[in-house]
Amino acid sequence: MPTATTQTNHVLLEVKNLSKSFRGLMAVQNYHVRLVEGEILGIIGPNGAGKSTVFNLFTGHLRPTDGSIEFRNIDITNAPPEEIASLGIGRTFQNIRLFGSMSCLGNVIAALQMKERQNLLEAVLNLSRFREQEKRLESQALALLALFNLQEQVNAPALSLSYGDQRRLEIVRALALNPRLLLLDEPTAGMNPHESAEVIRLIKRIHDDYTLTIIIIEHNMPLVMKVCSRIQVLNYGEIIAEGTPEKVRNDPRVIESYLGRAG
Amino acid sequence: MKQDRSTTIVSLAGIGLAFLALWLLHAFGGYYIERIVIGVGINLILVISLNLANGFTGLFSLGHIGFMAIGAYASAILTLPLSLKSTNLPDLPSFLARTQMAFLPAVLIGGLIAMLVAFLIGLSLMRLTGPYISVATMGFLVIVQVVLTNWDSMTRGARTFAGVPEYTNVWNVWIWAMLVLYIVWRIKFSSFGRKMMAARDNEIAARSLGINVVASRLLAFCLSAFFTGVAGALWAHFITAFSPKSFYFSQTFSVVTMLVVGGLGSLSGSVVGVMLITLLSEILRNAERGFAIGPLVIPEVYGASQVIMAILFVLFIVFRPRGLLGDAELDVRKFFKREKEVAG
Amino acid sequence: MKKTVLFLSAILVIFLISCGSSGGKTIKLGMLYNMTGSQASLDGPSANGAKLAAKEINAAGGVLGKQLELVSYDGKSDAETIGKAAAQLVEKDKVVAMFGFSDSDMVMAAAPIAAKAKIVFITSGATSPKLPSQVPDYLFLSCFGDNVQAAAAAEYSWNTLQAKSAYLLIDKGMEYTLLLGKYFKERFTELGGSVVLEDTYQTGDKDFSAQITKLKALKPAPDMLFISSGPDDIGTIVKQVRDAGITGPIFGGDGYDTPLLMQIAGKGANNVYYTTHSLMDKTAGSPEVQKFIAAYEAEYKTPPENAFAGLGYDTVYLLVDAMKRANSADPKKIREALQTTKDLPGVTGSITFAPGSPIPQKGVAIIEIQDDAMKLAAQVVPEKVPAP
Amino acid sequence: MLQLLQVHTKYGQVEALSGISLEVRGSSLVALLGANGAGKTTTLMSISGILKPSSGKILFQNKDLTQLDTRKIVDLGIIQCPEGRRIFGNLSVKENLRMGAIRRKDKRHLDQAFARVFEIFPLLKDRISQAGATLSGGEQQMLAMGRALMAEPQLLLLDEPSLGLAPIIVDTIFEVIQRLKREGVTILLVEQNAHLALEIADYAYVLEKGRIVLEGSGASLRSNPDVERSYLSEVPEENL
Amino acid sequence: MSAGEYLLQQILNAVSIGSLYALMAIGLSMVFGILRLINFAHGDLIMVGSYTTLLLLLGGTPFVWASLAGIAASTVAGLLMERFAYRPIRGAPDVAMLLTSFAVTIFLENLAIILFKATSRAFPVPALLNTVVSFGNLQIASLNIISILFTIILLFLLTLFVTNTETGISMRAASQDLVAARLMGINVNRVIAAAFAIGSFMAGVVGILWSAKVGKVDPLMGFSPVLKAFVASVIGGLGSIPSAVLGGYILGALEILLQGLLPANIAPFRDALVFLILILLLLFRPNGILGSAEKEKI
Repeated sequence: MPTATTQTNHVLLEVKNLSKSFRGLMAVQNYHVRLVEGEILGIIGPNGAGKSTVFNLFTGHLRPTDGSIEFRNIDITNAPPEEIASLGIGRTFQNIRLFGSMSCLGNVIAALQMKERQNLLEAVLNLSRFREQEKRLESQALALLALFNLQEQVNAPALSLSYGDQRRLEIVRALALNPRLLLLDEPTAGMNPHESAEVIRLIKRIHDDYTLTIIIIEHNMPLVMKVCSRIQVLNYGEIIAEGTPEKVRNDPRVIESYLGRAG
Repeated sequence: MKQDRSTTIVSLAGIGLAFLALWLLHAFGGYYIERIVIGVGINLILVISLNLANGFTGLFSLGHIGFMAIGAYASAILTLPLSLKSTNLPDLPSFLARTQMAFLPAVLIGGLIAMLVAFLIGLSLMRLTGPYISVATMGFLVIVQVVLTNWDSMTRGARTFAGVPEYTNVWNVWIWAMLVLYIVWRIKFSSFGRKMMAARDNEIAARSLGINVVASRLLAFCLSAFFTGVAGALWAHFITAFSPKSFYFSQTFSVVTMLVVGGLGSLSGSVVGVMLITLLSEILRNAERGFAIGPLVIPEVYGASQVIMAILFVLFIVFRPRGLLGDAELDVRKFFKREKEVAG
Repeated sequence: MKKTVLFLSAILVIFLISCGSSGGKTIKLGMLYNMTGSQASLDGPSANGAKLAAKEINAAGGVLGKQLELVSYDGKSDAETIGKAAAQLVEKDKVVAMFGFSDSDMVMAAAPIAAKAKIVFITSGATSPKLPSQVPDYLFLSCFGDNVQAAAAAEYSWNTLQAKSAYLLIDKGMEYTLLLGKYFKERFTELGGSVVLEDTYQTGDKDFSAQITKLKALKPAPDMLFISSGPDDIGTIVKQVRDAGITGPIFGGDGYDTPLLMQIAGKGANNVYYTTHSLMDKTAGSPEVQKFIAAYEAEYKTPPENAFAGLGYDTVYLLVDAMKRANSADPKKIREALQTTKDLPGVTGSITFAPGSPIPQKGVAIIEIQDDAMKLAAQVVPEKVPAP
Repeated sequence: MLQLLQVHTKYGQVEALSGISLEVRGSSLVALLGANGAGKTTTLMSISGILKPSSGKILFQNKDLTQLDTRKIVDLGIIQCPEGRRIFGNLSVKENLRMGAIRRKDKRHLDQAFARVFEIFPLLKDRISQAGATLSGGEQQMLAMGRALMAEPQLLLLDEPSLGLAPIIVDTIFEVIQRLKREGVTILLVEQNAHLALEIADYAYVLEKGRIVLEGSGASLRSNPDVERSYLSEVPEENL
Repeated sequence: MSAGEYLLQQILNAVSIGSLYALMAIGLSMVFGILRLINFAHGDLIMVGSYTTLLLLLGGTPFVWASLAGIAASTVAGLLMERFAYRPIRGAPDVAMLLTSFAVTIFLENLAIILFKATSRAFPVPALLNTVVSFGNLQIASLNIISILFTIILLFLLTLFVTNTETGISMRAASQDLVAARLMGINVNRVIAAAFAIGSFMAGVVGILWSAKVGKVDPLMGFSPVLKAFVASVIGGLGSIPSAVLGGYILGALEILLQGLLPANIAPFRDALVFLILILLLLFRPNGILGSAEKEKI
């Protein structure tokens, strides 16, 4: 696509004044972000700071109390999750959400197939177009799984995978949606340093290969610093600092409320 | 999941064998066996279509027998001989009073009406989950029951709807059964089935992939209602006389039991479940009339078959809470392979 | 996998063994009743009555020198099961005639199968006059049609009770109650009476307070209540009606013919009238009835639970009479003899089949409950019977 | 006091613990560290008898707990304050606390137990008749700990007490933990906040994928470069 | 009878039938709260209690003693049901549990048919329960007054029990979080058994009142009450006692008002309307009127 190169500086996501309260309690307050295509944004902050809530607002799983979200110049503030997904936002969840009884392959195909409409009659009659489609989906899924080193577990039910594999499978599934924006909620949680590094390397790679825009919620500070071009720090639902990793690292407010103990 | 030629051949061979068995039964089995075989075929359609709705989407409907009733009444009204219509259903709307349809279109229309009703109620019901969907669909069953009982001009109310032509036979039932089995099997291994099962396993994740959960449940529910309606129509032309109370809770329990014994989500499980329960209940039904083993005489105890079935069912759930097959499928190829190994 | 196959084949073997047929030197009659399920409370007493009759007949030497054998299956109130059972009776047990059921659904699930094998089916309790036309030649009733008893009730109400207005409560869940109510209304209004309110309930309802409150609000109060109900509900309804302070006459059909009515409603049963086959009373009934009640009590430790007991009893005698007159247990001859039954005495009245009619001509007994006792108020042959 | 010997536990179809052996000495504070899914909670649930180990032994004062029912384990003096607090939201604070003391036979001393809990967490006394669900996160954590203390346990199993709490409340909670330790309660602490945990722990184990990969005194682990890299550089994790 | 009196009479009717539904719904709801089991066989406990009472009455036992024994029999039956049918399958999928309760129903009903025959039997009611009290133009059967009184007393006692006794509080704790309850050392088996016992006790009481109202017993008598109780507890919101009570009275009112106010040609559709209202309610309040939105955490 010739436009792809010119689009690199286009605004992909524009969030203004986003707020969400649960029974009067402000979980997110005045959150804003303007994301340019190709960026990797990191969101950090202590527990209960509202990071996952921000993701849930982006993907329509929660309705904001106030504010607006625009994705590719389309207002998605109150859109349902399925519509937002079809516009090109893929995500993973903090507490892993796989299709437990389905195989790894099934999990990935379930996402891949969203781009290819199937016709019920063709499926029932098992026409060659349908068979080819299924074959194509399967080979694409296998390739993606192999990329994340899951080729051994292709036919195992998702529920039977180890914790780290489940996390990786969830990333593969989100990626299979072929999204423009990928939201990763603690992608390395529960992995040992070695595995975490591998996943981060893969994230960078898919970012480059697929020209993806990514937002990562992470606790692994060194890794966030390494991979993100920009970082937002959330505390009590509000952005307390924002900027390049260096800037954030040296922000006194961040040190006080968040990094203090680690530093 | 892989589709290759050998599967097709095995499936074809299986279907061929099934029909050969049917022919043998038909030729030598007599009327009693024939009735059992027809009954199994109809139950197979009911259980498989219930599986499509309940096993694939995880929404446990207790109201499917309502669709069966709709299919049965619709096709019965359409095929009733005109002479009987004028005496038994004098208040029919004139276009119906003048129609006497052939079997196949009537069955299809019966299924379609059931599907239409499913669509209308499904639009709202498919948003419910857990025990609430069971309650709501059970409510639907009660509503169907009440409407059939009181819509005198169409259904004769609570009175027996008799004189339905006896069109159903072993052949058309089993062609339908194989067809339904095949279609649902194809759905299970297509994008439609994956959407249903994804939404069943994790609704939130499914929505985050862009799966329209309500739509995919609705598809399952409507298709399932269609097949259930077809089964109802076949049943109507098998039994030939019925009333609204023929389609109520005891029917519901028996179909649901077959489904759960086989395993929710497993089509081969449904087949096994239907056969097993049918055989077992036939044996027990005959045994409860009393029998003698040598000097030991067991007197007739009516109700004993239900009592024993109930105990067996509880025991079964204790040992296999997910049914015989869970949601896995019997793999015919694997079976043959192992046999070969043993033989070799 | 292999275990499953083994298990299934083991079951199949047991199944095939259990299907083995038994032969014998008896005359076999197929008896089909619902011993379990929703219909069981109606059918159970009929089965008991029939078994009692068979026992008496066998004690007296049987029929045509052979013992009578009632081959019975439980219909389980399920049409599919009934169909299978009927097929078994035809194929495996090779019965010469069949009888049973108190409900037309159930009859229709079995009778066509009997007819196909050219065997008669007599229903002991389904009173729909339309029923026999569904299975021409092979389906007989051993009781009168609902149109007959409803007409008798209407005429008696109009002529003897001098009722000009009636309140109608109909169970919408049963063919019997629907037809009875319909025919009563037809005949009663034809005579000049008016139905001031028609209300309904569903079989199995237990609380009638809403209907009763509505009834009490009627001004002026109707001269009589016609409550078309089955034996399981009528006691409860009468009790609740009387509890609400309504004392007027209550009229109904042979569904009332059960001791439950007086047991449940107690004093409330006074001023209740109903049409039935004969006065089922241990002391006031006819000698046949008294004998029957005594025998039934001796056998089952309980008086006949409802009118169906007597009907089941008479049905067996009806078949035996036909066999005796035909001097054969051949199904075809039984059918022919059955059609010419004339003045056969029974506990539910004497049975005569008019040529071409499979519904017996029986007089209608009108029973009145006063002073905590039943008595025969009249024996009526209705002047005009609504068309079925 | 408590010994785990080669404990294997399955969680569903997955083996969550693949041979855990650890030891908790009397009156000490032992920390169990590790990432999400490493098997920390499974370890505690196995000790409490909610999950039954498929093999291995769990000994408490030389008594085998493996086949015991949870309530018998509570009777022996082991109580757990579970992850995510899991207080009874519809029950009042007082009722919640009563539930903690449900296995105590000597109901006469119940008042003393209440007094002790209110002394440790004075906030709870003000909320005594309020429903648990209406408390804030920090108060709920206090209630959960107070509830466990009502049993006057010999061994307290604490699962992620700092989870999702504001730093200032975390400080309070950890002060209480240290106080309990001083008062002689043996504590097995599961914590993601390795800094905090190692600061107060006498001994610690590091779990990874259902196995113990490291162990040592709090101080020695703190200076261990592996631990430093993979756990101390990490900040506490959120878990809704 | 004036319009006002007519309405008042209907309200009385609604309250008295609603009381019975409420008592039934409590039992269903308590068990559901802890086990997430919809116990269809709950209705058959009514049958067990009523038959026990009847048999004792026929044997000459005074009514009070016979009823107490009947209630005890229901309670024991409930406990046996829990021990032998539901405890072994604890943790099975919801559907399997629901079906097991169907199986228990089939078992009990057919056992009753085998033992007591399928035909109805009259239930002799003492005169005290069988009189009519008049207030002006209003008539109310003494039985209805007693039903309402019993319901109030039982609800009061139950409230005391669940708020003041250790078992009662444990029961509420267990219905909130079964694992946390176990961790505290709560004897979950005992708590579940207690929930069954209380529910079955209530069913036993309903059994006596119901049989007295209907005047007879039969093996299938439990089906219609359990269906009503089921609807009642869902209307209120499954799982809590106050919502079960509320649901019971709403259902009672709904039934009576529909039957009383609808024109005769629509009145037969009463049950359909009740269920239609139930379905509509579920759409707008998916967890019943009092049910809290049990929203899944994301």
